[in-house]
Amino acid sequence: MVLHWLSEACLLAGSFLLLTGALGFLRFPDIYARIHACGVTETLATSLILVALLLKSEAALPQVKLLFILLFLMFSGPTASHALAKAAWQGGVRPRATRDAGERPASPAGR
Amino acid sequence: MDIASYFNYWIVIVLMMLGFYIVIARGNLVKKLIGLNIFQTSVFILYISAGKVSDGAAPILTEGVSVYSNPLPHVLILTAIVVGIATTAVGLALVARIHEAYGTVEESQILEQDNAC
Amino acid sequence: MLSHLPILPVLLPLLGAPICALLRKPVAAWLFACTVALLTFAAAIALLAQTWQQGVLSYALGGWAAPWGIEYRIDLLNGLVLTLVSGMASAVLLGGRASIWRETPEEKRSLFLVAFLLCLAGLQGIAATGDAFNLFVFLEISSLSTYALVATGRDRRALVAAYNYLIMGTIGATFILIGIGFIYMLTGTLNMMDLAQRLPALTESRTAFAGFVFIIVGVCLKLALFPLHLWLPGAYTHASSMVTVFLAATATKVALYVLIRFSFSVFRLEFSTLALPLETVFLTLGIVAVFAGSLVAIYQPDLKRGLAYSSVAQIGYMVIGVGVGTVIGLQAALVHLFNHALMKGALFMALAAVVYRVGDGKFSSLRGIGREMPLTCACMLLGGLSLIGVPGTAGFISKWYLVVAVADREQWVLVALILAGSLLTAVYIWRLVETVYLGVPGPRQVPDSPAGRAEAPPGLLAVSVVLALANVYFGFDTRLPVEAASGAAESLFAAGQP
Amino acid sequence: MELLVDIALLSMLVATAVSLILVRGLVASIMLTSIYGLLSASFFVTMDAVDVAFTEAAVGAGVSPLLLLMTVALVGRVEQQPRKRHIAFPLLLVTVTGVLLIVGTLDMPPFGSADAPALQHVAPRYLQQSGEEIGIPNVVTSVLASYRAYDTLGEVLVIFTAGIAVILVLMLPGRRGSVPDDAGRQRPRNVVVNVVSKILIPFMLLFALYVQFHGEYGPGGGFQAGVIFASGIILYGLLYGLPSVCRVIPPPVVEALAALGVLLYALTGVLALLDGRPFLDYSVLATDPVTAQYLGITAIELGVGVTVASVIITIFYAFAAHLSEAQR
Amino acid sequence: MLTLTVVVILAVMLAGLARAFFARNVYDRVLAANLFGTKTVLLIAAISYLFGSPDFLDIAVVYALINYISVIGVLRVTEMRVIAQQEDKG
Repeated sequence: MVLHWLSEACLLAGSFLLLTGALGFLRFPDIYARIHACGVTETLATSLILVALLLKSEAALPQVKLLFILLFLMFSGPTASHALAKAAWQGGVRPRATRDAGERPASPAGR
Repeated sequence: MDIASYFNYWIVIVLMMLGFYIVIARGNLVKKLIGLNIFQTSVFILYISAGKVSDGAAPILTEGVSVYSNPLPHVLILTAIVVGIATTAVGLALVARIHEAYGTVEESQILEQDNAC
Repeated sequence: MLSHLPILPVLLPLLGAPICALLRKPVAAWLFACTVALLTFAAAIALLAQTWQQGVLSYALGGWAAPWGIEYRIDLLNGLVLTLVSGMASAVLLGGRASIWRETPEEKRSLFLVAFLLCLAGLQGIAATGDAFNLFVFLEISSLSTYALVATGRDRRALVAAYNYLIMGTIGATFILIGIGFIYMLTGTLNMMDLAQRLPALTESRTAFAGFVFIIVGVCLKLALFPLHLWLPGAYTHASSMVTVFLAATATKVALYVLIRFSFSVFRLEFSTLALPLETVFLTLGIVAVFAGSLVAIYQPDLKRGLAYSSVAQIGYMVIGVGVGTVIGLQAALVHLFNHALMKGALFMALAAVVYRVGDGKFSSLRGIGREMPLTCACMLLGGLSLIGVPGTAGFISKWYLVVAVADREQWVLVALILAGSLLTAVYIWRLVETVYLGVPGPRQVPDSPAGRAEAPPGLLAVSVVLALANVYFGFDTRLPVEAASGAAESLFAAGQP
Repeated sequence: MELLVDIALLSMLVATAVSLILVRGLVASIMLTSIYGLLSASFFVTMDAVDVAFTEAAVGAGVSPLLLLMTVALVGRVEQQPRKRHIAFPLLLVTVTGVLLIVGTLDMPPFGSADAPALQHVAPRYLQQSGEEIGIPNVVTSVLASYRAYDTLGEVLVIFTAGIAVILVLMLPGRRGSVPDDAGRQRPRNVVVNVVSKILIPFMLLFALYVQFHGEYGPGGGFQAGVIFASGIILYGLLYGLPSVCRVIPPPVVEALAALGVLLYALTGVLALLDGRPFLDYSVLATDPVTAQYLGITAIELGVGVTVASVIITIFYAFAAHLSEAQR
Repeated sequence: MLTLTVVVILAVMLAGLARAFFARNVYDRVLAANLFGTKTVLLIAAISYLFGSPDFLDIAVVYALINYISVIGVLRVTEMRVIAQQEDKG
């Protein structure tokens, strides 16, 4: 019973975080902020939801698979965000705060 | 007849036609292949929808389940997916070579170059 | 082993291709590919003989009975097509080495042969299978390898031709897939015999109608029937010579086989409400194809391209035979299927020999070549005469049967049109003769031999001569194609009897 | 709930397809294609087609966008504004085809009906008897690898053909199978990505093996395993460059493996021929029919896996070699 | 609650799709596709519990793998292109 409510709570929290992440993803002004919004909330939200599912399951094999997904996402999510930010930087995209002239970069790689 | 039960199919047909349109209306060789991809994937969706049985389970035999979806379309579409990616790969290889030979992948410019000589 | 004969014509090239890929030396790969093709040919002949004696042979792959497993069902028609395809493949491989070696860079040769064997396996698989979906799979094997083969042509336009072929071919294959999906959803089976038993109850079904239309349109794309022929001239013109010989002699023939199989065996056209409109469509498109193809062929500056358009026209004749919708009509279509493979085989083979010496197939480079390569040009001439339908050649036989079939339906206008079409053929063949024999050789660079051009290399020449003589032989001894075709046509119709 | 997910996925599919028509620029199109692949795979999940979803995820969202991207890296990402394209003819063609398709659906059995003809004739045998005849729970694998094993042989041959075709088309002059030299430029290294990927790659390969040998019980099988395995290798190649991955797995070896996979499959079938049974009849492999089926299926699935992995790696090599050539 | 989660995930996927369409540069699109991918993993995992068929989890694993590989792949390839373009310019 406790497990059930715990898992429900995780789901709720995870869903809420997902929504905030999406909001940031849609509304934030430049790519780095958006990566931040997605990357950070996403890792936590994903973990929460997967943990919730983990609590729901009884058999061993699904649990192992969920654990595998969880670990994988915890590794790959931040790495992907990092790689993306770095690639964007190398591609010549600059944060908005440092330049007033919008987010269109001068580099040809911008689009 | 029951319109609602066919609605699913019609959406898929719309998808197919969108893909088909990209294939025949676009002049960029890569985009044509993308359209072909969409077209084929939509055909797969049609097949798979037709194999679905309401309240059926995935066709993996389990104790206590008696209604399964039709496995045969799944088998056929597995093969068709493989055929699709094979075609895409060969098409892309051709596009890469065409770009080397003509310097462009736009149909109209290739035609121009061919007519010029 | 005899009971496994139905699978052998497909299995041999299918096994041969990966083994050939392991052979690195082009010569070894070529010897191996020749062996495989000849064995396949032998198996196909044995199979044809067996079907002749025993009638339909059924072979359950994997040991699973028909509607659950995949079945090979070989009747005379399958046997004829299998023999034709493997025979042409052997001819091309045996005779074409010089040409392949000339037109393909060293490192590509063995892979070229692998792709060739794969194409053979695909075509044989289409011609042998009794399962609608299996047909689609093998269709894709043959198509993919054909795209690669066409792309190996020397000109960069070969790449574009291969790409266009790929797009149109894939649309065609997807249409076939949609059609098979519709009829599967209606009947629950993919086996052709099983479909044939279940479809007559569904003639009123709009789904069956749509399924049939999609299959037919898809096959016609592969067949290059007139408005859907756009890929063919480019692919034939820019592919390397041996690929053109093989494609012209087999690929469209196999597509025609599929058309006949679906229209008569699976859908049993004569019982469905579709029969009438479809006959009209086939007859109209056939006639338009004959005239459009021939007229365009007359004005081509390049012989290879001209012959490619002539193929469009000849496909028109075959489709007319199908559209007549009687046993004799179907027989005429099948006879022409066989004979046309011989004519185009001979013509393109001789042309390949000329291209080997001259460098290209433009009329301007062919002037006066008849004096330098008399034997090759004689072969070309024989092939051309057969294409026109001069008495004493194989082409005459197929035209004769076609005219008889159409006359039998008392469609005299059509008879007149077919004969007029032959006249057009005569025009572009005459242009060939005029250039080759009467033209004055212009100043041109000789690619290889400084002492003027001699005959083609022995392999190419021998195969050209054999194919050209086959055109004459089958013009007199018509038993093989005519009896096989009539047997096949009758069994196609007999199978339709309720 | 099922309906809601259905509708949501379908409408997103339509939205993606429409965006694909509107959007110009190839990278954007590829991203949308990848999303389309993911969506359709999710849709397959809701339609109970687990194996298909598995494959579509690996192919539609993985391999095919990757190949598209590599091509775009070669040919440039600009899609030109058409100068004067006649839209009328394509529209007409599409409309006619669409109408024909809709006519075709009119007499189709309604969506989800359990008494559709397709479920009455051939399929019931698979569902009811494959448990005893083949002895494995995944019916899709049973049909794929035993009842219709010949189709699957054709499928492997298609993949093999694609490999041959791509090498034939993309082969750089005079360089069949040679390992590209190290002269390529030093790529900017990304330490974090490299380290994390290095940790993850072994798990990917392990998971590929799990999928390969678990295909009889759950979703998966040779094809999916091959794709995942190849993806692991491709990831390595992307991170450490073509020369280093070619040192680990030389191109000639991969090409030979592709052929050997096909041969493994076909020769499993030929074994039956030698014993006088029909091609691909597994019953010669063991006295007990169920064991024989199990052996046969394992063998051919292995053949499929080897061929698929090798061909995809080969195709990757071919494209990557062109890319490094183009950058030189 | 699981239902709610599925709805939220679908909504977020929609947002990702919109972003992928309206994005101004490549990286935004990659980000959107990445977001979409991870959400699909979650969706499949959630659906597998909602529909009660744990076999679906295998697919979620594959999605996770493939998603990571595609992001790295896209970035690598765009990087190559960037290098090439910079060289063209000078």
